[in-house]
Amino acid sequence: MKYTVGAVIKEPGSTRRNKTGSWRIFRPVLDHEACVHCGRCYMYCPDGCISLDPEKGYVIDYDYCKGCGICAKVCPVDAIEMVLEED
Amino acid sequence: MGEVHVVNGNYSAAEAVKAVDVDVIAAYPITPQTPVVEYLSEFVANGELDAEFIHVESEHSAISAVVGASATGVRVFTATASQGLALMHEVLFIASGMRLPIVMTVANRALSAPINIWCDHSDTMAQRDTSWIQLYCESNQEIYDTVIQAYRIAENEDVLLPVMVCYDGFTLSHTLEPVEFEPEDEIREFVGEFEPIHCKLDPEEPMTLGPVGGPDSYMEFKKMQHEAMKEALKVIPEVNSEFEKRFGRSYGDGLIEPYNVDDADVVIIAMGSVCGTIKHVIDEHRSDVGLIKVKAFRPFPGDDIRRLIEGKDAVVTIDRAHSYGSMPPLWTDVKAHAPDVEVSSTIAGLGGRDIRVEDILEVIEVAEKGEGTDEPVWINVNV
Amino acid sequence: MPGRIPKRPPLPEEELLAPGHRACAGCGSALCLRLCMKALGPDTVVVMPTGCMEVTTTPYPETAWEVPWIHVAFENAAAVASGVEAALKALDKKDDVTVAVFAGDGGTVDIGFQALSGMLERGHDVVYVCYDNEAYMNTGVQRSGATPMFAVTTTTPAGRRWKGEFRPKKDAPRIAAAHDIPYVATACVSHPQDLVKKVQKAKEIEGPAYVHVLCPCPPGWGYDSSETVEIGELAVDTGMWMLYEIEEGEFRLTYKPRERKPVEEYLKRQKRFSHLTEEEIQRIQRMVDERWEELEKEGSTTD
Amino acid sequence: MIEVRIHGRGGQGAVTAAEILAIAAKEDGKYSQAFPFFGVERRGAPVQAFARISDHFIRVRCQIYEPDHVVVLDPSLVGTVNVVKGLKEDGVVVVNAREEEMNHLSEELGDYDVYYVDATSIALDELGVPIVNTAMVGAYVRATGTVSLDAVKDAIRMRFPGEIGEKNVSAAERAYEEVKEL
Repeated sequence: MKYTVGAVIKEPGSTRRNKTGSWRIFRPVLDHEACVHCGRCYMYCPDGCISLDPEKGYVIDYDYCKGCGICAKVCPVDAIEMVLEED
Repeated sequence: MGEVHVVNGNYSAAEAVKAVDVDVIAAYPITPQTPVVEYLSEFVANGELDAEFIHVESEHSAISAVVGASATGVRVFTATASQGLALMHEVLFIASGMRLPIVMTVANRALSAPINIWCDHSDTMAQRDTSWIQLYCESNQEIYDTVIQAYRIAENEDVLLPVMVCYDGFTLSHTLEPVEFEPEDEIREFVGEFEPIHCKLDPEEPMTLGPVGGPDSYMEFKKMQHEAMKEALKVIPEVNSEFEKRFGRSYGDGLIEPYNVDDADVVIIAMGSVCGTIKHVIDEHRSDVGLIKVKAFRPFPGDDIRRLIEGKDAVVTIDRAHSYGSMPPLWTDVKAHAPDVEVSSTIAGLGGRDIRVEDILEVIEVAEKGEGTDEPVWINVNV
Repeated sequence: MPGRIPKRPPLPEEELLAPGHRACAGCGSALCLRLCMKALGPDTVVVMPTGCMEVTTTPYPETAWEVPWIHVAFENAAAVASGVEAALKALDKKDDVTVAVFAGDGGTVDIGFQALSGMLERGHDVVYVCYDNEAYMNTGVQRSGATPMFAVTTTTPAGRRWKGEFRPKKDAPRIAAAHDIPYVATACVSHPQDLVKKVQKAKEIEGPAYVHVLCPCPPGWGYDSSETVEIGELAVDTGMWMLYEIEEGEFRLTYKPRERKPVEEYLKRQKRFSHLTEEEIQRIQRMVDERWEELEKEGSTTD
Repeated sequence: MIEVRIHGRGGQGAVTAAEILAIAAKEDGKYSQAFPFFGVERRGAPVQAFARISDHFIRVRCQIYEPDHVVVLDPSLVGTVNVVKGLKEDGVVVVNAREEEMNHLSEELGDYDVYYVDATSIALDELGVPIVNTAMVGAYVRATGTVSLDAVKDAIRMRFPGEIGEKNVSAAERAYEEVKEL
C-alpha cells in the first residue's frame, strides 16, 4: 500500500476496485421483454449499479449489485425477479 | 528596519498574523487570549487585513473551521487558551493527522478546577501528544517573531504539521513592552505565498481527506508524523537563522537558547517568560548559573540539551505544569534524553503564582542540594 | 409489453458516489447520498461527520467519492463546512463551488447540534443534509435524539419497565427553521424526485439550507433489505413523516396523502415497533393526528 | 531600573497610566514594561498597575514587590490599601489629593518624599470627567523625572488620538505645573 502524507486519497471513485457483487445471495434478473423503461430501478438503487444502455435498455452491474432486492420491489411491472445465486 | 511599538503580547501575536496575511481566521474569545481576537477583528473591520473572519460559537468550532479552511487551500489562524484548548483537544489530533499547516497561538492559562484565569502551562502540556509543534516564547518580541516563523515551519514540505505558539497569559499577553515590527511587505516576502502541497479541496482535482485508516494503515501514518517532527528539528533552526539574517533577531538555534551555560556550574532548564527572570537572576545574583531556555518543546531537542548538561554540578528543571502521580513533563523529557544526568525537578508558578527572584534562588538551592531527583520540589507553596 | 426506451433516465446519469462502497444492502442512507449528489453535481465539496456513510465510503486507500470530500470528527461537520465556505470566499471561488454537509441524525440533532446552530446563525452558504435513520446505526443501533417514540434500540430496549424510546423525535427541521434561514425542507428516499428537487433548490438558494431526509435502515429498523422504499412510502403515507418546505419562513406541505393510512401499517412492518400494544399504537396515531392538524393549519398544500 | 506601582480604582485608568509611562519611556529612548495586577476586579474596586523603566531591555518578569515610586490616583485608597507597602526607603509617593487632605494623608504615608496634586479638579476642568490618570502621569514625571514631559505628551497623543488626546495633554501639563512637594 502507498501511504500518502495525511492519508489523502487522490484516486476518486476508487471503491470500484471493491466488487461488492460477492455480497449477493439473491440475484436480480431483469426481463427486458417485460421492462417498461420507467427507470424506477435505476432511481432507487442504493449502489448506483443500474444504468441505461442505449441499445439494451436498463442493465444491472453484477460486479457491484449487493442483491438487496429494492429494484424488484419497486418495479411496477414485476420485470425483475430475485433468484438465488448459484455457487 | 522595523518600527518599535510598545505593545502587549496579544497585540504582538495579532500584528504578526496580519503581517503574514492569513486568509481565514476563526476564533472564540477566552481570557487571557481575548484581545488577540479583538485586535484581529479590528484589522479585518478596518480593511487592514483582507481575511474571512468566522465568529464561531466555540473553540471546538474554531479549530474545526480552520481545519476545513486549511484543507481548502488557504492560510489560516486561530487562538485560544486553557479550557478552550482543552475543548479543541480532539480536533488537534485530526489537524496534525491530516498534516495541515495551521498556526495557533495559546496564551497559556491554568485549567479548572478551581477556576483560574492566570498563567501556567497545564493547558499546552496536556496537548503534548497531539503531534503539534509547540514553541514557547519569553518576550513579546519573541511572540511576533515566532508566529511569523511558525508559518514557514508549518508549511515546510518536509514538516507539514500544525504549530502552537505558546506565550504566558498576562505575564506576556497583557504586559506592554517595546516590540519591533518589520515592514509587512518584507514579512510577506519572508513567509511567501501559501501553496497547498499535499491536499486541497477542489472540484478540479477531487481528493478524499480524513478517510478511515484501519489497522493496515494507521500505524504507518503515525510513524510518518513522527518522522515529520524529526524533520522539524532541522527546519526550525533553518528558519530561525534565515530570520536572523533578514531581521537580525534569533532565539538560540530556534529550538533551545542557552544563556551563560558554558561557564555555569548549575544549569536551570525552563520555558516561557520565567526565562527572563532567570536571566535577570544570573546577571544580578548568580553568574555561576546558566539557563537552557527550551523554546521547542515539541519536537523536543533532547540530544542538544543532554550535551549541554552533561558534566555540570547540578541541573534543575522548572515546570509550570504537573503530571499528577508522576514527574512533571519538562523533567520527564529531559530525563528521557539524559538518563545518566542527575536532574532535580521543581514545580513553580501554577495558576499565576508569581515566580519571584527569591523563588529562582530557591530553585538553584534545590539543585545544589541534589533534591527533587525522584519527587518534584514545589516552590513557594503552603501545603 | 415492452415500453419505449427513454433517451434519459429520470434523474441525472452521473454517479458521483461510486459503487463498491461498504454500505449495507438496501441502505436508505446510501441511496439518499447518491440522489443528493445527482442534485448537487460535480462542483461540490462534501463535508461529512463520523457516521455510517463516512466509514463505509472511505476505507483508505479507497474512496467512493468523485468529488472533494472531507471528514474531521463527529460533532463538527457544520463548523468544518463553515471553514471550507470561508476559504472558498477567500479564494474567490464561492460562486462556482457548492459546499454540502451530509450528516447522520446523531451528527446533526445530538452531538453536532451546536456546530449546526452556529453555522445556520452565521449564515454560511452551505447545503446541510441530515440523512436520518433514527438511531446511531454506525455503532449498532443506539438511540439518538431523532429516535421516534417507542422505537426499540439497543439503549432503549423494551422490557418490563421500558417500552422503547421514551420521547417523541426531536423536531430538528423546525429548530433549523427557527434560525430564520432561507430554506428548510424534509424529504424521504422513497420520493427521489421530490428529494432531488429540494436539494437542487437548497443549492440554488444563497445562504444556509437545511434538508432533513428520512432514510429507512434495514438492519436498524428490522425489515428486509428490499423494503426500504416501501417503508419510506408508508412513513409518508401514514403521516409519520411529513414532506414540507419552509421557504423564507413560509411553511408549505409538498405532499399530502389523499387519505392518511393508519400508522399501524407502518409500525407493524418493523421489528423496532414489534413490541407495541394496541394502546401504544393508538397513542402514536393520536400524536400524528395532532401534528398534522397543527401543520396543516400553517400552510397550504400543493404537490 | 525604576519600578513604579500605581494604585487606583477600577475605571480610573491606572492600567492606562502605566501604559502611557511605558510608551513615554520608549519615546525617551528607554526600555519599559507595563502590566496590570492580573485580577478579576471590576469598576470601583481597588486595582494596581505597574511599570518598569530602564536604560536596558527589561528581562525580569515577576511582579513588583519593592517599588521605587508609588502613584495613588484616589486619595480614599490611602488608609484602605497599604499604598506604601514595600516602597524603598528613598521612595517617592505621588498622590492625587487636595492640599487640605494632605494633613491626615501624610500620617499614612510616613517619611517618604510625598508629592500631591488636585488631579480630580484638573481632570474635571480639562476633560469633564474625573479620570485622573493622565494628570497624575504629568505630576509623577515632574516629581521624579523618570521620563520627560514631552515624551508623556507624545505617549498620550498616541494612546488617545484627536481632541480627547489634546485635552489629556492639557491635564498632564497642568498637573506637571501644579504638583507640590509636601
